[in-house]
This record gives sequence, C-alpha cells and structure tokens, in this order.
Amino acid sequence: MSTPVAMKPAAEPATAKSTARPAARLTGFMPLIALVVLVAALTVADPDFLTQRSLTAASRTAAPLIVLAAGATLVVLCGGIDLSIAALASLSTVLLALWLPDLGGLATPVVILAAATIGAVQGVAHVLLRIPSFIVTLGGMSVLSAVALVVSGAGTVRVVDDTPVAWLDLYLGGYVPMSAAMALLVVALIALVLKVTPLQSWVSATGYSESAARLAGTPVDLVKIGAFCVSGACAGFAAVMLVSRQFSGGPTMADNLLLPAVAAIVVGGTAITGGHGSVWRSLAGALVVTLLRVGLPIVGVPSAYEQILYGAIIVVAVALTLDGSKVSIIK
Amino acid sequence: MKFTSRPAAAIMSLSLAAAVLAGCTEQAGGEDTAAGSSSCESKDVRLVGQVRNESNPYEASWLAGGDAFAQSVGLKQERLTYDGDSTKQQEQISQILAGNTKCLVMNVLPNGDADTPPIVKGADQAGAYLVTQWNKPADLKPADHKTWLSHITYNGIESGQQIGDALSEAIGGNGGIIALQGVLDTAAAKDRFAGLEASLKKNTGVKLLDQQTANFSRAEALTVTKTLLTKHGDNVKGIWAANDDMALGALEALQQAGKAGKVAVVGIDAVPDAVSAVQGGTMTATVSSDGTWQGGIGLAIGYCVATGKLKVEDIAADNRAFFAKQFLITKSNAAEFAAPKTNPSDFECANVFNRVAGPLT
Amino acid sequence: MSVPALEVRGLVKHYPGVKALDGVDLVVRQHEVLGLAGENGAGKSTLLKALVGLVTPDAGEIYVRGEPVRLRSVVEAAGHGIGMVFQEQSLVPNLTAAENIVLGSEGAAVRRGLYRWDTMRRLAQEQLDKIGSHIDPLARTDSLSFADRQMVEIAKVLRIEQRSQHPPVVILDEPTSVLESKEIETLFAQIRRLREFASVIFVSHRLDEVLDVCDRVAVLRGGQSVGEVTTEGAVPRELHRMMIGSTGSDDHYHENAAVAVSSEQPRLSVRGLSGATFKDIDLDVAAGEIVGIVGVHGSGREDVCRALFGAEPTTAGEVRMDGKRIDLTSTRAACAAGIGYVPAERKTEGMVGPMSVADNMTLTKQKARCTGPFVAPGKQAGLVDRWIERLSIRTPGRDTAIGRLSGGNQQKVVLARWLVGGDIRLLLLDHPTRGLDIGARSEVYRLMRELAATGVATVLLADSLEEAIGMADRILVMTDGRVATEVACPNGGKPSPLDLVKEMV
Amino acid sequence: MTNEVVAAPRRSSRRGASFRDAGPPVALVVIFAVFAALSPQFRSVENVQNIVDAAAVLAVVTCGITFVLMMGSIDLSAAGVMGASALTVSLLVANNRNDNDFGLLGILVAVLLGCAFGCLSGLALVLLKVPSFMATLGVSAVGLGVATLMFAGVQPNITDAMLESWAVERFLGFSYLTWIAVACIVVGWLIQRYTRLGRYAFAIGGAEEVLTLSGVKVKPYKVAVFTLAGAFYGLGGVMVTSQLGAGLVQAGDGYDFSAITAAVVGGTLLTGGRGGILHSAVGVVLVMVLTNGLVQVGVSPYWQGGVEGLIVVAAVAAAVIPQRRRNQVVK
Repeated sequence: MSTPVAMKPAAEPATAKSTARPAARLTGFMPLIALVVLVAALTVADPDFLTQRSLTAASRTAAPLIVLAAGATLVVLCGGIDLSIAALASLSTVLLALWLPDLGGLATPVVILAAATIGAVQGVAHVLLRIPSFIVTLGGMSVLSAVALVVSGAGTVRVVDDTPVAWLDLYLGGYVPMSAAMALLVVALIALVLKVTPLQSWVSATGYSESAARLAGTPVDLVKIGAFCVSGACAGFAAVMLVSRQFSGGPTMADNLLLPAVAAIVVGGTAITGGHGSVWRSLAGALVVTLLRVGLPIVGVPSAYEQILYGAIIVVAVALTLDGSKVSIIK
Repeated sequence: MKFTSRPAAAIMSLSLAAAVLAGCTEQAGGEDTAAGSSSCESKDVRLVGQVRNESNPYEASWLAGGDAFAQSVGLKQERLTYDGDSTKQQEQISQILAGNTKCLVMNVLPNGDADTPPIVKGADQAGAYLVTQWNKPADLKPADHKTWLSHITYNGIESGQQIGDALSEAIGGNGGIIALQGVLDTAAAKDRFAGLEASLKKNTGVKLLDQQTANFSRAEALTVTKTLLTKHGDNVKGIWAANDDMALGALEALQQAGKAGKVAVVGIDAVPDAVSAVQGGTMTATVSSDGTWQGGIGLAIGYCVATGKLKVEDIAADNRAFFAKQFLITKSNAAEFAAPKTNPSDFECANVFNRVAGPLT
Repeated sequence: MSVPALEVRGLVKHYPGVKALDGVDLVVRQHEVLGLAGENGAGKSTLLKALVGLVTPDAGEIYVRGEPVRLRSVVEAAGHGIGMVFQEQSLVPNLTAAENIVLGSEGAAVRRGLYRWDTMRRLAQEQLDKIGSHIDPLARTDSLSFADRQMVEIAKVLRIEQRSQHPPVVILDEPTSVLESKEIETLFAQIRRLREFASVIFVSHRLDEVLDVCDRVAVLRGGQSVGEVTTEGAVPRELHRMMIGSTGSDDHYHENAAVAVSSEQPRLSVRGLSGATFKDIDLDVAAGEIVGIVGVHGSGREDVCRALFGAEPTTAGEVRMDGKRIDLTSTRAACAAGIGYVPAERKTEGMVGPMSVADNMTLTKQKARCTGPFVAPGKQAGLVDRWIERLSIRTPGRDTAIGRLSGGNQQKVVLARWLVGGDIRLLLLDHPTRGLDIGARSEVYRLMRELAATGVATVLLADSLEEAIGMADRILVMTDGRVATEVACPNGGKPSPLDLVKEMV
Repeated sequence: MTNEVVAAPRRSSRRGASFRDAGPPVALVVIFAVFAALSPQFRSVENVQNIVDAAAVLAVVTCGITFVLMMGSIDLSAAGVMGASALTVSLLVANNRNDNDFGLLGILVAVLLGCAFGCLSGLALVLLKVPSFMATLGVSAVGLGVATLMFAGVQPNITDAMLESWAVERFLGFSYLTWIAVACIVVGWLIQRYTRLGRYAFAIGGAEEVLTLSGVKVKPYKVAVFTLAGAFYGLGGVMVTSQLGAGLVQAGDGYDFSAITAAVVGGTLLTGGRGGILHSAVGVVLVMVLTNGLVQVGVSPYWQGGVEGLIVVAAVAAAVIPQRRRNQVVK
C-alpha cells in the first residue's frame, strides 16, 4: 500500500436512505400486505368470501393471469415491456383449439413452443431493429390479433373433446386447483432458474443499466430475446389454461388480460423501468388484481363503483408497493 | 424483497412436483347440494343476473327487470357485469358458484355461444339453477341437464327476415342495401343475418352491396357506415342492422352525410331510442325483444323451481329451450311499444312460459 | 478589505454513519478565484451542495456579504447570487441554448407563461457576450460541441445576476474533468474574465490547474478546513500534503515497479483498423506493456478503444491476439478473447449501481463463480472476498450495492471484474482514474503495474498527459482519427507534456 | 500550453433535425399515392373529406397525449375520461333524460371534467409517485365508472341543435368537428412553441433533473400537462357525443392506444423530448389514411389491424435505423 489515506467507507452516501432499512423491508412485503388487507376487506363486505371453496375458485381464476404476468415480468425486469402477451395468448387459444383434434395431448407443448417462438421473434425484432419494445409489441399485438381472427374465421373455436387439457381442471388433493398449482410451479421455476444461474445478474444488469451490462460482456441481446421467448411461452401456457377452463379458443379470449397483467406486475412492486423486482412479486400482484376483478362484483359492489374502486385501489396499491428509493425519476 | 429463500423455493417446487407425481388428483366440487332434492325457502333463494355491462340501454333494462322481479318476491338481485369479456364472465361465474349454491338462481347472458358450455358445466357441478339467454351452441340442450332449466332466445331468423322484408318494402322492392353485422361469434348475429339472406331470396329486386361487422356497437356502426357510404355512394337505398344500436349509429352517419331520410334503416331489439325513431319516421322498423321481461323471466323460472312451485320434470320439453314472442314494430304500432311495460303476472309460476312462441329449432 | 462575498462558519452535516462536514469554515472574497481542494470524501461536494441549497446543513452559518442566510433551494441560493456549474453538465439537450441560459430565471423573456423569443434571444446573447462566446443562442443545445455547452453553462450561471443585485458567486465543480487541454485553456480565460465582476469557487482534482487559475486555495480534509494556500509560488506537492495529511509518495506512478517488456510476438496486433471516426490504426501492444493513447477531444481515441472491445463497429482492418485473428463483432467476443474494458463513464457504463459488489465483480466471468451452469454461492463468496481483500476494496460486505461505495472502491470492483477469471490478456482502460482522488489513483496505478508484471497488455487513455507519461511505456498520439506519431516513453527517458501537445494539434 | 482558442461561430445543425423529421410526411405522401393509384374511390373528393372528418376526434385526443409523451410519460386515461365527458355533456345540453339545456356551458363543464381527471392522473404521478402508466390506467377505470354512474341505464340522446350541428354542418367542405380539430392543433402548437408549459413539457422529456437543478419546480408543470391533456380528451368526448348524437360510456374505446400509435408514427418518441403537435397531426392523418385505404382497396377487415401494426413497426424502424449505434440502449 502506497497511500496512507484513510478513505471513508462511503464518502458520498449514495441515497442517504440507508437508515430506512425497516421501512424498506416493509415496502418489500407490501404486495403481500396489500393482498391480506384486500382479502380482509372483501371478507368484511361479504363473510362468505372467506371460505375454502371461494378461495379455491379465486386461485383457479388467478392462474392464467399469474402465468401471463410471470412471463412478462422477465421482460419488464430487462427494462422492456411486452404488450403482446394477451393477444398472443388469444392466438394460442385458437391454435390449441384447432390443433387439439389432430394432435391430442401433443397440442399443448406444440402451442407453447409456437408461442415461445413468436415471443422470440418479437425479441429479435426489438434487438436487431433497435425498436423500443413498447412499439414492437404494440405492433405485435395487432398483428397477432389479426392472425387470430383470420385463423379462427373471427369466431370461437369450440373444443369438443377436451381430455388432453382436462388435467388442468383437476384439483390437487381435492382443494388446490391444478391450474393454480401449475401457475405456482411456473413462478417457482422461473424464480429458481434465475436464482441458481447467472441469469439473475444478467437480467438485473440489463434492466438497471443496459450499457454497463453490455460493456461487461453480458449477452444483453440474448438475455432480452430469451425474456421475450419465456414471456411468449408463458402466454402459450396461459392459453392452455384458458382453453381447459372455457372449452374453447377465441381470437379475443385473453385480450382483456393485458392491462390486468401489467397491473399485476406493477402492483407487485416490480419497477417498470427495469432491474428491480421479481416474479414472486408479480404472483402477489396477480392475486391482488384478480381479487379486485372478481371479488368486488361478487361481494356486491355495483358495476359503476366497482370500476371506480378498481382504479383507485390499483393506484394506491402501486403507490404503496413501489420502492421509491430505487427509482429516481418516475415518468 | 424475498418471499422465499432459495431452499424454501426449492422445497416448495419439489413438494409440488411430488404432489403431481403422486397423482393425488381428483375432480372437485359437485358433491354437495343435489339440486331439486329439497325445495328452498323463498328467503333463502339467491338471485343472480349477469349481463355484459350496465352501460347500454338494452342490458340496463334487463337488470332493471331482474330487480323488479326480485323485489316482487321480497329478494334482491345480485347484478353482475363482465364488460363483454368472456374470461371475466367465467371468472365471475366460478366465483359465484364457489359460494353458497344451495338455492342459487342464475339468469345469464353468455357472451358468445362458446361461453355457454363452461357455465352450464359449472352450474351442473354446483347444482345451481341456471337460465341462459340468447347464446348457446346448437348441440347443447338444457333437456340433457338437471339444473339448466331453460334457454330463452328470440327467433333471429324470423326477426332478421321480418326487418329485411320491411326494408325492401320501404325502398320499393328495388335497390341496393348494406348490412351491419353483430359480433360474428354469436347465434343472434348469425341467425339474424340468415334471416336477411332468406328475405333477400324472396325480394329479388334488393341487392346486398356490402356487409361488415360493427360488433353491435353504435360508434363502430357510425364509422363503418360512413366508409361504406363513400364506397357505394347513392346506390345505398337501405341499411339493415343486426341491432338497434348499430341502426342508430347508421342514422347518425346518414345525417352527417346529408342523407338523413333518404335511406331506410331497420334494426332489432326495440330499444327506446329506436322505437321513438320508428315513431318519428326516421327509422323504418325494429323488432321487439323485451329486455325487461328477459331480466325478470330467467330469475322467475329459477325461483319457481327453487321454491318447489315448479318441478323440473313438469316443464314441457318444448319449454326447456324456446323462442319468445316478438313483434315487428313499424310506425303504425310503435306507440304501443313506446313505454316498456312489464306485467307482474308474467312472472307468476303458472305464467312463466306464457310468451313461448315455439321450441328452439 | 471589503466584506467577503461569501463566508461559511462551522458548517456541519451528518449522513447516516458519516460526518460529511465537520465544522467547515470558508471565506470567499469579492473578485477572487478560490480553489477548493480535497480528496474524495473530504466534504467538497457536500459543502458545494450546501452553498446552493441542495443540502441543508445540520449546524453552522452561511453569510452572504455579511448577512446570515438560509439556503433551502437552488432558487433561494440564486436569489443571493450563488450559482453552480455542476460536474455533469446540466443542460436540457433538446432546448435551445437561449432557453437553457435563462432556464429558471426567464424574467422578461416569459410573460404570464408566454414566451417572447426575441427577448429571450437578446437576454441570452447578452450573457454569451459577457463571456465572449459566439454560439448562436437559438441553436439546439445537443447540436453544440462539449466545450460550447460548457460555455452555455457558464452563461447560464451568470444569469443569477438577474435574481440578485450583487456580484454573483459562481461555483465550478470539476469543470475540466472531461475537457481537453485546448478547451481547458478557453475555460480558464473565461474564469479570469469572470473575476472582473464575480467571485469564483473552482474545484478540480487536478492540482496543477487549481494552482494555475486560482488566487487562493482552501483545503478540506475529513470534513474540516485544514488550511489555505496562496497560489503564488505554491507547488502541487504542498497541496497534496495538506490534502492527505502527509507527504505524498514520490513515486506516484510506481515507475520503479515498471517491468521490462519483451519484444517478441506482440500480444495485441492491430492493422489498418478503420471505423466511423478513425482510420488505418496500426497498434501493437506487447505482453506486460502499457501503451498510452493521447489526443484531443474528437481525435477518435475513445472510439478506437471501444472498437477494440467490440462496442463500436469497424469497417476495415484486422485484430490479432497473440497472433490469432479475432473477430470483434460484439463485446462478448472481446471478453472471450481475454480483452477487458474499463469505460470512462463509471457510473453509467462501468458498473450497475444498484447491484451488489459481488454481482458486479462476477458479471463478466460467470464461470469463475459457477459449477456447471449453476451459481455456487460458496465459490462466489470465496472468490469475491479474496479479491476484496487483495485489492483492499473498502466495502461493508460483498452484498453491499456498489453504488454505495466511494469512487475509488467502485473502480477497483470494476477492475476486479476482469481479473476474477484469471484469463485477462489485454486491458483497455478509458480514463480509469477519472474522478478519483490521489490515494485511489495511486492504488489504481499500482494495480496496473502489478497486472503488467503478470503479462497483461494495457491500452491506457489517460486522464491527463502527466498520467499518460507517468504510466505508459509508449505513447501514441492521435489526431483526427489517425495515429499521428508514436513517442517512446521509457523510464528515465520520459517526454515532457509539451512534447506531446505539439503533436496533438 | 496553447493560446486561447476562439470558438468558431457554430450554426445549429437544425437542418439535420428537420431531415430526421421529414420521415413521416414523406411516408404519408407515399402511402397516399399508393392507395390513390390502387383505388379510384380512395382518391375521390368525398373520400378525402371522409378521411379528414374521421381524423377529427383522434387528432384532438392525440394533441393531448402528445404533451404527455413529450414529457416521457404515458397516458392511457383517454378512454375513461372521454366516456365521462361524453356522458356529462350529453346530460348537460338539451337531451331526452332531463330538462338541462346549458349549451356551450355544458360543453365547457365536460371539458373541465376532463381537466379534473387529467389533474388526478398528474397528482397520482407527482404525489403518490405512481408511474403514469398505472396512474392513468387507474384514472381511466374511475372515468368509466363515473360514466356508468351517470348513464344509469338510460341512453341520454342529445337534442342540442348546436352540438348536433358540429358533426353535420360543413364549412369549406369539412365538418365543424374537423375545424375544431384544426383549431386544437393550432392551439396545441402555440402552447408547445410559445408557452412555458409547452416548452417545459418538452424540457422535462429532455432532462428532468436539470430543470430541478435550475430551480424549476417540475411537479406543477407535470400536473398541468396532464390537466391539459385531460382537457383535450374531454373535448374529444364531446366531439364523439356530437357524432353519435348520444352520450356513450364507450365513447373513448380504443382511442388511447390509437392516439399513442398516431403520435409515435408521427415521430414523437416514447422516451420523451422529441416530436410535437405537428408531428402528431401528420401521424393521425397517416393512420387514418391507412385505415381508410385498407378498406377501400378491399383488404379483409381482419387483416387491417395487423397491417396497421406492421406499418407502425416499420415506420419506427425506418426512423430509428439511421441513428443506430452499436452500444445504444433501447428499452
């Protein structure tokens, strides 16, 4: 050592919020707290809500949204956004319904694979053409919707024999809907793969600072394409769940899940600017959003007030769950 | 944030996988509340009415009709709306069915044909009384089910044909017309258009210039009509719309194109605005489908069965899926339909099938 | 002597765990240029922020022309005639220069929310005239050169006269760190001109500059004022001593640790490399050699460096590592070939601020912390801790976010990133000591020497000519995208900065 | 070292900027020419009138959204705000539901309601730190709820002669609505060019932190920009009501994404700081030409959305490609 200088451990406290530890931890659990509060509120409004059957139904309802949100969370973590998930899921329901008679049980993996491929194609377009993901997937959304309309002849495709996807409608141990269990599995799997491989740091680095990640030799382009690919695959799987539930595929079936899915991600506390967040957060967010979507009308909130409440609660939930210290400028 | 540590996540996923492998799966639900076995007290009956939204007049009147009936028997209707979102409809139904289904009566407007089977299946399993309206696949029949009491619809072919005929009469049996279709994936839209085609066969002087879907929406009808008017110009003598909302949108388009009164317009549903338009002469004809009655009757049938005043076995097969009576409304009889009228006696258990026009074909 | 333009007495500011200011006293006289020197962490930034109202001190007083004031915002500070040119340029790129100049103090240029472009142009022109700049006030700021933008910035700060009747106090925080020598000279001329009607606080880590342009230098250490020096006749070493509390090492650049370079096959061999901003670059770097590239802003040296790392497209030329031809199509390819790059913009390009020290360190060489495809937590912990110790990185732990460390320690983590794999063969260092204090610099220099000793070839884009001369074995001078000349730079036979400057223009 | 260097007077490279901005207008001309060549109906005077008239509402909505996009924020509240304003205006002017006949005053109130909703979005962004994406989504839901409340089951039909005439009466071949849209574009341009609000919106998109450092209080301007956007949506809702002759809850359906598409096609960047009202106006006309042209040349309605999506992506790609750099960050 040539220098006797005693450097301060942190010369310039970067955020000056280092004391906010307990508070920060609280924000970390906010999605869970929001969930609990919401369940409590719904129970107060209608005591019947807190029954095993009711919660089972809610978890089954939430399953496709959880899967959609989990996939899209990866894209958001990388700093992008995927607006095509819902349209892709709709298209996938049509494809699945069309292919089930011929391919049987094979249709499910084929559809998921096809959806993953479509996701990857969008990722490639985003990376190679350097178009913002918002635009690529906005365009993708309309293109995929158009394809779904044409392929289905603008009508719903009924699934007469749904045995190959009926397993998703079973219940584990009689209580846990298989679809919810699978959704949980998808979330756990994504979280696990991220955690035990270098992917976690690659994804976060890409999301926090793409240029720094690239200059550190991180395969930024591949990571992004991969994120879109997984997002697509999740959309495909969500479609399988929808088909198993509705016994049909439709060109607009999942379209209305786009904004709830994005809401789930943000309510979970994942920063829409990238880097900060996790799929577990999106799981909690998806449950909150589902309860709002389904719970409010069930406990007897009139439709007009339901929308007002939905809007207000979503905004408040995001305000609570977003860790302001991690994001400097909020656009 | 960490909801789980890595070991916890690993254990969780492992146990999940184990559970799947062990195959401890079974069908859930369906085990309780065998329907019809015991009749319910009137006060225990739970009435649920579900339509797309409260923001269009027809469905608003449906819910109002349901409320009126519920009030007449001292109950309250639970109003559900799903914004025309099939997914949300299923989610709401499955949430409702997860509650107390013992004396549950549902009067449902399925979003599309394909949305009916899962609703029926869910109601079957939960033993809830179900009346569906408008949309169902042809091969699915209430008679094959125990708690799916009835499916009510209007004869779309008939109404489509009736207004088609009225339109050709209005344009003197000669000239071009354009058609505005409804949501393509609905029996209503398909039947009504089939009715128009039948009418066209009969009235050979009338030529269908173009047909586009405007999804039963007034705003979409406005733009579609405008575009079609520029495309076909003065060749357009009449506009056939699969519902009144679209017909009203078409009227606006005509007015903006300076063709108000020069082109005949027909629709179906007899929403108040359309009836007054017919009365005022800007619209040629519409066909009554009585939303208020539909909202009440579905609940009434279910209520009667639930309280044991009506036995499922006693319902005539023809009444398990039927066309309700409808009327062509033209300027001559429009005044009669200007004010919606529900007759409480229509909902008495002995009268619930009074408006049956014929079995579903 | 008249009342001091600005006086600070006993200023105290605590941050959690750190006493950033511990009773600082400072006097700025009217019409003088006061230098402010101190190591990173000495409290300079906090003091400056307190002076412009960005930081509220816990205790102490600030007097402006003898009057005690409380500064709670930039606007209030400006109201008292205090304005600052920030370290990172603070101009809105998509507005015109004129708008930037009057931003926040539009005065007559905006009436009831409505713009009067003519007035604005006139006001801006007045400001630009004051400092003798010829920029078109209605030009979009992002179309101006870096130096011109600096001028806009100074013109903008001088607008505070509009908010206060008194001669302004202008604070310049590290204004020269990204300027080339020519631009610096222009800037110094402006500073001397400023002195005619304002007081200036000038902060730079380049002590020679401080002595060059200032009348007086105040030195901070550990959040306290440790004294001041009149610049006339002062030498940098004296300042060093005050800043670090003892005599600095004579061998700042660790020249005696330099290794002899073998002249066999070069490690890196570049022939005819061309790109958008450079052409026909030939470059050889032997194992263990440090080659400096110097040149003015726009000479293309940064782009050459990035091109060698695959971050900038090339149109022609070939690159060989140890005789083997490599394709630099992406940064991945460069990493795989054993090339490492430390970017100049540490905060935005060098590190991922919110991620931990460990993650930042292992971001590139993932293999070093993995078993098979999986991260081995134990392996990673051992590896990271070893390097934290080896490079004396001061951090509360390996899981601390790198953004919370001081600049020097951040830079060491960034450097460590390339070392953890053990397969580094060529390091491209773009201003590796930018923004670091003397102690941290010295450590970076020592590390460079150590790496050279193990056979790593280094390309250095130095922060200053002195640094290039001190560190490099050989220096390439670039002008207009081409290599103008090559200057040998052996120990004992170092060229003088003037020798290099001659070649640079 | 060297002597003082006198910086040579630099002309701004505004020519370069204008070249960059020329893309959308050129695309507009090309697309128009292609359709005109393909379809005789397309190039008819009535059809051009039709296109321009059809663009009116979208143009007004896009004016509003452009200011928000210039700041780097996003606004999805158009649908809800327009619904609420449509219902408000239809209940305040002469109508079949009540005896109100406030005429212009009613229109003013509807526009002010739009302002209020916009203000709400802005406050949620600024005070609750909710990203604009979610804040406006929530406000949209609230708007729809409020609209549904006012709808109360009976469609309000307007009988107000003035409001009805807007859609019907023509001046120089174009409907009054079109002239209102033109006025909005002019006003929008004046705001953007000559007011502090407009310039600051632009600057916030360029470098928000710099404004703060310069002593500008950014928050009020952000709220003001959202409020301004809300006013445009409110007016848009009034215009739709005039077109349909009735107040519809769904008055604003689809306008949110269409307006973003139009703005982006016109050259406004989602990251903020570039583009403007005139860009957006070109974008609106481009989108309308495309929509109309596809119908006129007989492209299946199913494909129309898809083709539009592709063209949006292509337009952005074409705008982006000339400025690509290897290490550029694209989110």
